[in-house]
Amino acid sequence: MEVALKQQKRRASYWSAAWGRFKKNKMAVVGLIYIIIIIIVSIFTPWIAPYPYDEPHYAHTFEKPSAKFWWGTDDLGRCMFSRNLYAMRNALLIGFGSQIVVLIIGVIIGSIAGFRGGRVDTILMRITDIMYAFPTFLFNVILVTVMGRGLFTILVAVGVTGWAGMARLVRGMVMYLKHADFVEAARALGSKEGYIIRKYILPNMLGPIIVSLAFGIPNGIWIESGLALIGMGVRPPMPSWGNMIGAGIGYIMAFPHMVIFPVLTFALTLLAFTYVGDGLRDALNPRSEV
Amino acid sequence: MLSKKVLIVLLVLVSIFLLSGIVNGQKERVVSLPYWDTPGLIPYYWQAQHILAQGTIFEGLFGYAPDPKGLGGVKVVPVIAQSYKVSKDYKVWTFKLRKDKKWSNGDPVTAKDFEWSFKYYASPKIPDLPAWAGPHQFIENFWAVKSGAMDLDKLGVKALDDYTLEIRLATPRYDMKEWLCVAQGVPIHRKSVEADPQNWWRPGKIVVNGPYVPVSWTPGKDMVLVKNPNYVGERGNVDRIVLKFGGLGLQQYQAGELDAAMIGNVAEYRFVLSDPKLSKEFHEDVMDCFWNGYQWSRGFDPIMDNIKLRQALAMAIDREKLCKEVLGGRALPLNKYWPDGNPIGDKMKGIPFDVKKAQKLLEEAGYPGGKGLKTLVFYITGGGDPVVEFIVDQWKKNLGINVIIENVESGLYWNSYVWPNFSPDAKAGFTVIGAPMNNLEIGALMKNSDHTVWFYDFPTSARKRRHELYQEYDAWLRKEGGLTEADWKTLIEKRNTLYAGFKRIVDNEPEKLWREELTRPPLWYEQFDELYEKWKAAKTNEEKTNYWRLAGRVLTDQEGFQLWYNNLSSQSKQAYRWRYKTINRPFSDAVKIAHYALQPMQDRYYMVPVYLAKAQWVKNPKLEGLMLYKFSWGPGFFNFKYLNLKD
Amino acid sequence: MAELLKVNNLRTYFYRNEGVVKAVDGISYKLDYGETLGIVGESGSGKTVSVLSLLGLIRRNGRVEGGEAIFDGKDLLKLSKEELREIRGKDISIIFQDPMTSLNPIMRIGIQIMEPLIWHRLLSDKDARDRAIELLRVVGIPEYKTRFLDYPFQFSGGMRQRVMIAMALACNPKLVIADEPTTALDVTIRAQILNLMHEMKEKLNMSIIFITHDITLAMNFCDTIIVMYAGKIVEYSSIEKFIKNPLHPYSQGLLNSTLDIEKKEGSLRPIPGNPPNLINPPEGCRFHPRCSYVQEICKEKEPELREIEEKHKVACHLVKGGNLNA
Amino acid sequence: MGLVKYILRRLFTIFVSLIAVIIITYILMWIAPGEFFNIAQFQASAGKVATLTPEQLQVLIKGFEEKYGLNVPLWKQILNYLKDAFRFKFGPSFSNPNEPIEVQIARRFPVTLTLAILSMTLAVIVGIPLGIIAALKRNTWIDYISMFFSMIGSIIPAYTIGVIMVIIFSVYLRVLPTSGWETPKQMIMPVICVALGPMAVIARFMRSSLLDVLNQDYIRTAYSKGGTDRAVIIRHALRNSLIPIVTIIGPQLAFLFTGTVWIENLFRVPGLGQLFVNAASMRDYPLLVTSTFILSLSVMLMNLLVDIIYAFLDPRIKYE
Amino acid sequence: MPELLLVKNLRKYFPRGRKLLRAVDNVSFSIDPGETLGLVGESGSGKSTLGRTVLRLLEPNDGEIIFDGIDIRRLKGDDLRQIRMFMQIIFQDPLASLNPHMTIGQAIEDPLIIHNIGTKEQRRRAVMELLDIVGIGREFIDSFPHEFSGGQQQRVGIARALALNPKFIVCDEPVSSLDVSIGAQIVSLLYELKRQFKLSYLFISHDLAVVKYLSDKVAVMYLGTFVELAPKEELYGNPLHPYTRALLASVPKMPKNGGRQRKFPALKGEIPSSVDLPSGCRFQSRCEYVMDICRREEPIFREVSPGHFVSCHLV
Repeated sequence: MEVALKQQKRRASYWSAAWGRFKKNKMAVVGLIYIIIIIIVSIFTPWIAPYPYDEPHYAHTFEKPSAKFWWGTDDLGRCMFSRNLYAMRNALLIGFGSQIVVLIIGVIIGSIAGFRGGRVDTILMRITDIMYAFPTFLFNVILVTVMGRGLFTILVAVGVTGWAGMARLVRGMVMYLKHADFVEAARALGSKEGYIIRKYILPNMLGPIIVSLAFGIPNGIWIESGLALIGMGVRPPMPSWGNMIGAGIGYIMAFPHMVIFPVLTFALTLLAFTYVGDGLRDALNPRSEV
Repeated sequence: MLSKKVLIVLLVLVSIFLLSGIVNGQKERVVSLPYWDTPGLIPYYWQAQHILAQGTIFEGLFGYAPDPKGLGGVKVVPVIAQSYKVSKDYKVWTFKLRKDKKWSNGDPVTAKDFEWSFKYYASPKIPDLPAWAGPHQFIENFWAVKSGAMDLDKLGVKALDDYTLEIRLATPRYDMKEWLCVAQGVPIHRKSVEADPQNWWRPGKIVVNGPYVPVSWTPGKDMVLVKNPNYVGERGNVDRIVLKFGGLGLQQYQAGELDAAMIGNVAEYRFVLSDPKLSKEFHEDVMDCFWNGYQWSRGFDPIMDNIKLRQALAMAIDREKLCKEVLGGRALPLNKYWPDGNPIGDKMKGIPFDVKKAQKLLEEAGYPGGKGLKTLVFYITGGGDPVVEFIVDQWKKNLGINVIIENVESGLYWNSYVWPNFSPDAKAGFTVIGAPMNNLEIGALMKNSDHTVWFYDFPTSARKRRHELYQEYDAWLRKEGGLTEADWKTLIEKRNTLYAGFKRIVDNEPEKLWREELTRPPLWYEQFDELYEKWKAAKTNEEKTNYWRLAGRVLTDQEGFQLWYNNLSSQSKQAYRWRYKTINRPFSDAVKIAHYALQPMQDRYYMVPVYLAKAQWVKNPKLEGLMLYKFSWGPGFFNFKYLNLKD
Repeated sequence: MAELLKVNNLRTYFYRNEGVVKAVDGISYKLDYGETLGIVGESGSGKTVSVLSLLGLIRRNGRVEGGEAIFDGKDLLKLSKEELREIRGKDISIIFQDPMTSLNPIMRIGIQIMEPLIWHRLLSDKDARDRAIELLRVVGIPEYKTRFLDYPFQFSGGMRQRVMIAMALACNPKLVIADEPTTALDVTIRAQILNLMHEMKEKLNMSIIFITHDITLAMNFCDTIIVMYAGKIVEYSSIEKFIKNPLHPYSQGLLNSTLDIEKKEGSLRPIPGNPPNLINPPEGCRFHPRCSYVQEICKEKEPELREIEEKHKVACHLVKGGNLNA
Repeated sequence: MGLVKYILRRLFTIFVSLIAVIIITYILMWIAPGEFFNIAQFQASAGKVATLTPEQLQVLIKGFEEKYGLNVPLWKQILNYLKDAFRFKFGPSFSNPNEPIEVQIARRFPVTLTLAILSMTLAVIVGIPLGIIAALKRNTWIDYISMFFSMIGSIIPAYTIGVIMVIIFSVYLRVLPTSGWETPKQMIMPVICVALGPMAVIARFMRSSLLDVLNQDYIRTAYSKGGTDRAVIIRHALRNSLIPIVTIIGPQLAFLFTGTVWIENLFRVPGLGQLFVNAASMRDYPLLVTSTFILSLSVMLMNLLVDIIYAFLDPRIKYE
Repeated sequence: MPELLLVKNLRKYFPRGRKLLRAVDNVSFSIDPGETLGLVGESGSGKSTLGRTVLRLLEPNDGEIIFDGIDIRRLKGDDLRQIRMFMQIIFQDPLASLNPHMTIGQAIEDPLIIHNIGTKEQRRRAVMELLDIVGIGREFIDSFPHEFSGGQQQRVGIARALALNPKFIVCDEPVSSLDVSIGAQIVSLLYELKRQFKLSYLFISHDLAVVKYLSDKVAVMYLGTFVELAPKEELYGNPLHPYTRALLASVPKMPKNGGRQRKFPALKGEIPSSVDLPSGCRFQSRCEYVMDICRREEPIFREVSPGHFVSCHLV
């Protein structure tokens, strides 16, 4: 129903309006709080974790949760709680890091295709199509093989295999924004292309890009766990959820705590990101207000 | 309507099936066992995994029978062979065959089957035969035949009559009986192979001479074996064996789907012990043919030349603690290549666990307290490895040395880091190594420890050069040239230098066996000269280039040999001489002197033993005759012909 | 003429996060058989909601808060969901504003026309098909037999609106609600559609509620006119009286704002200001902040819809004796 | 005809893309550390060549190189591979010299296809109603709970769920066999495990798609014509909201070809996933390139199929 | 007085597959300073494309555009940007024409920033003045467009267009998405501005009444070309082209004392696609007076009386 919009003196920017919509989604807010907490925890992990992630206690192997080891210990008697914290930190690094790579490649390719159009666009989009058809998992494996293992290379690999969606998104946005009325207006005012991009196109692309990134992060974490399961994850003794779950599942009959805690934290984190992604999508999509 | 009909038909079928069982009055005896997937059923492609081929679906002249006191828990017994004779120089073996053995289609098993099969394996038609794993490599002219240079007829295998087989060898072998137990020692059925060379091995089609016939094989899932009705000889009462690949072994056992299951980790071990029923069905045995430990990298970092460093590291590992706490009692500490209580192990000196001494050695090595040492890399595969993490932790704690663990995918790991002679990409560091006996041959008594002598124990610079020579040797195959005398000039000069070096080696080598080996005709320089002559007579350019290439290869090979010989440390040379002496002896004698070869190898600290694994399993109490496979590639069961299911 | 529909004090509110939107706030009117009633107003005045409320078609955060709507002897607002459904499409049908989005894009138009006939069990499948084809002919679709199987995207806007009309007429309804049926169309097409609707009305003798923002159109097309402002009726009159004497300041303002090709240059006198926010509507007369005749009473007291003369009601304090006394 | 022309054009694009995919894979394999084309590779497959002299080794290597076509320069290898690949002749793999790869794939393909189709069917049968219920009961606890559980099911690694299911249903309850792939009973657990991921995706997608459609004007039109909830939702809302579902089923099916590997190992299902992942981890390089080839091909064909189906379902699509 | 804008034989085509969409096909006209040309036509007739092409927001395929004596088709880069200070555009959808991330103050200030005019302080003052001119309270300077009603958004769009003191503004259906009372306010405002600032408009609309109110001359466009162009009074009083007549006839008029109109003389059929143009006269498929010659030959756009151009064989 159209209702005359009230004339408010309050300054309500696009972003604060979006935040207002986001706040209404309870699950998303809970997810966001969880993510903020784990990000803070991850930053301070070395100080928070009760033990170093690689410190074994051979007298305490496979211990059930206790006051000394809150989430029990693993096969080398290492503190599961500490290892989970480090795994979380690595997961976040890979999640965010891979999306930075996605952002860089996707935005560059997408905007070149969108702005240039014509043959450049056709070629770049053909490359993007090929990326789409490339079996992501195998491609990841090959890339990790080529570049070697380690946190950084894995996040690069995850990013390198995942930018196609971003490129398409950015291209579509650029194509649309290029001929949007307000950009035409800016052009009619005689602004330079650079100015238009900076002041008109970029701010308007931000919303959908943020949503895409929000869904990309859990995806990156998920891919890393898959790689870790076949032993292509980060270097041990550095823990990652993938290899903790992979190792723990073998011990499930006798020592279920070795799999329950990593699975729980893993699932909660992915859930949180997904809910936040949902919330952002609804908040940044003006159509959602029905 | 339709479904009702189908249902009725099904019901009828099922009841007929059930009734027939009752009417027959006997239940089929089925045993389900865990197994690992195989690359196929063709016996000659099987490397050390001769488990199925030998004794279960195929049989050779000799085979294994259970012997709790024997090495590997087995003894070698004649299977198709009835008796044998061997020439004095151990080069000509003549076997008399049993006359009652039959193929599964009823054809008799004859010496001709052996002759034809061995020639078939040796032919260039099978280019990727893992020849190192079988007895054929010792047969006269095998390599010439394999390369296509010589006719199949020249291979030293001959059926003198239907039940007599003569095998002539290129070099003396005292352990030919043992070698004939492996997968490549079995014959295959000529008629069916020739009828369908591509698919003869498929279940349902394959003709075998062992106690069981494969009736189905689904890679990734299972293989089903049924009794061979035409089999003559001793075997158990099991009618059908289902080998299941993968899955959760223990859970399958608990669900009653397997009659035995290997225990894979400490958690399962503790779980089984805590379970009143499972703990009664629990068994274990020590895998004494297999030591586990680590080896130094196969790269070219000179830091690895420092023996004191190697020694310090080897002495700084608390093996007791590892076995007790990390491996949870699923292994025994091991500080030498053979354990105590074994005729070889008893005579060997172990590597002590002595942190003080290790620290002192490290200081002497130039890295007091681990300072100044670059970061070493421990390559592993497949996620985490608690043993490696323990060792790395020990080095950190006891010596202050920082080692990072690098995880690589299994193919790269085994192919480029663990087994190849050299891997230029490998950084200074380690891989784990499980050094097995592949079978009961004499060389295997060394348990791969001889790699230390062959590849490592000469300076990095020489090692690098050796690697280059390998590549050069390879490159000669594709070199262009050799059409003019000028091309030969450098070769001839090189030949003469190498000849002088060779002369020196032969004159000074004290070990007679080794000298004999080196001077067995045709000698390398004779080959070279002959190639040169042939070149002169050659008509086409193609021929000329070919002779020139071959001559180049001969020289490169010799250069490589001399490089190696001249750079070996005296201890390694000593070990090598003892190795010669050992393998030039029958098995029983070899065991007595193997330690002379092994001790110096072990003292190079390149391949360091850490523990001896135990095999642990649960099994159906009614099942008997299960044989543990103790040779290469870890614990499993094999040789199913003795399986018995009690009622 | 007999009464077909009588709406009494209808109120429909929307519940939004910012507050309650009183989209329709106590409106009453009646409609006779064969009458064409025009409801005129600007966006947000509640003209569409006032009729969709009758059929229970308002969006999910809206609710009818009170009133009655007697249609053919039954109170629509008190009917059960099923009873109301029986009326929808059969007795009362709607032509929506945007023929682009109001037709199911992946369903053949013929089927869409058949649906009300089948849903109300009026005809068998086959008869319904014949009837649908006939309807397509009646609304002037060329090659109607083959186009029966076409999809909406294969039609132009005008043709789609014809399909919507055919659909609305399928069950010979007593009342057709046309919700801005020509707004999305070009002038020449608009004329075609208006002619068609007029023709259909003559032929089928149905009643029409014609919702529009175009007061000129309503004045030409309708028998009776309702002018709505901010959820309320400000003027309710037979068309003759309205043409002669539009009384409410808003009606006058609207007429003054409306450009006509016969209007002289400089004669445009737009209403100042903007329509109010319906969450917090102005006290008193809702139009008073924009009214050029505003007096104290207008700010305090809400005017009632009073009958000034026969068939002419106005809600304004300032109308006295058939004149606007400013 | 537009469609035929369109398909031909798409097939040509697929052809070109496949060539690109193969070249990229080959080059990446070539850059990768670890030597594939020389002695090391051979020694690797042979395990321990130590007892052989270099001359003897050479005999084996030469045969090996010839068998796998490694005795020519890289560009020629690629060319040869391409020539054979488009005739579906891939030669033997390193790990299984007995059988050409196409035979191995042909044997395993039906299994994976069955697993994929069964799982996808389950995912669709459960996911779509779940999404519909969630959409119709939006913002109620039914919505939250069904979405939460479907998401949890897709987030926890399927392998973990599989192991837990085996312990519960096979070891303790003894109602299902632990593994195997002959009887319907054996298929239950693997199919459920594989279906969980796509099910969640479908349910979520279905929910938002249906919500979107329910807000469309033509739904209001349908109600105004006197449609019952049932008629309107089934005839108008569902049909329209189901069409986009097709677009996600295609890629999901393609994903299942590799994504099932853990489940295949766990439940002893002899499918393609094992083969492909082994190829990657064992660096079985002919098999690896072929896996990439086959997977890319199936993704592209699947996408083409989806587009064609889409066109059948949605009359608005026209090919230009 | 020389023309402010002279357009000669302007063409703008868009590729559609292998065919061309002739959105603007051979259009010529002129606008004097302070004069307003109204442009009417149905959707799909090419009105908006013409408006944007005149400003070179779209690159024309052919023809000349002379603005103030300068051939703007020849201009490049900075020169083009400079001349855009003098020609502006107002859009149909006011919300879409404003950047959602800019406050209205920023939006109105933006042209001044782009052309680097004044200090921050001066610009602020200019914005305030512009707000006064278009009738928006100064207190709303920091509000965002989405907080406004359509009419106010359009006022912002107008203020932005006025910021650089242009001589010429293309008004692309500026009131068609607005409510009646608001639209009237905007029309009034445009009328006032025109008088106050001696502006020239190219006023595009499908609403004949609005066009009549604001324009000095009016052009009727059909399928990419002008079918008739005449001074306002002439065109409305004496329409010559059958299409113009039909358009005028189909508009409902305000009923005067009882004179209700319940039937509208409607043109038959619908506007054809600009991709597949009819042969001969473009209007022949819908014309009730169609003759043979109309199907064969395209009529010439010619001057039949001073200032009155029409393209019809019948005239």
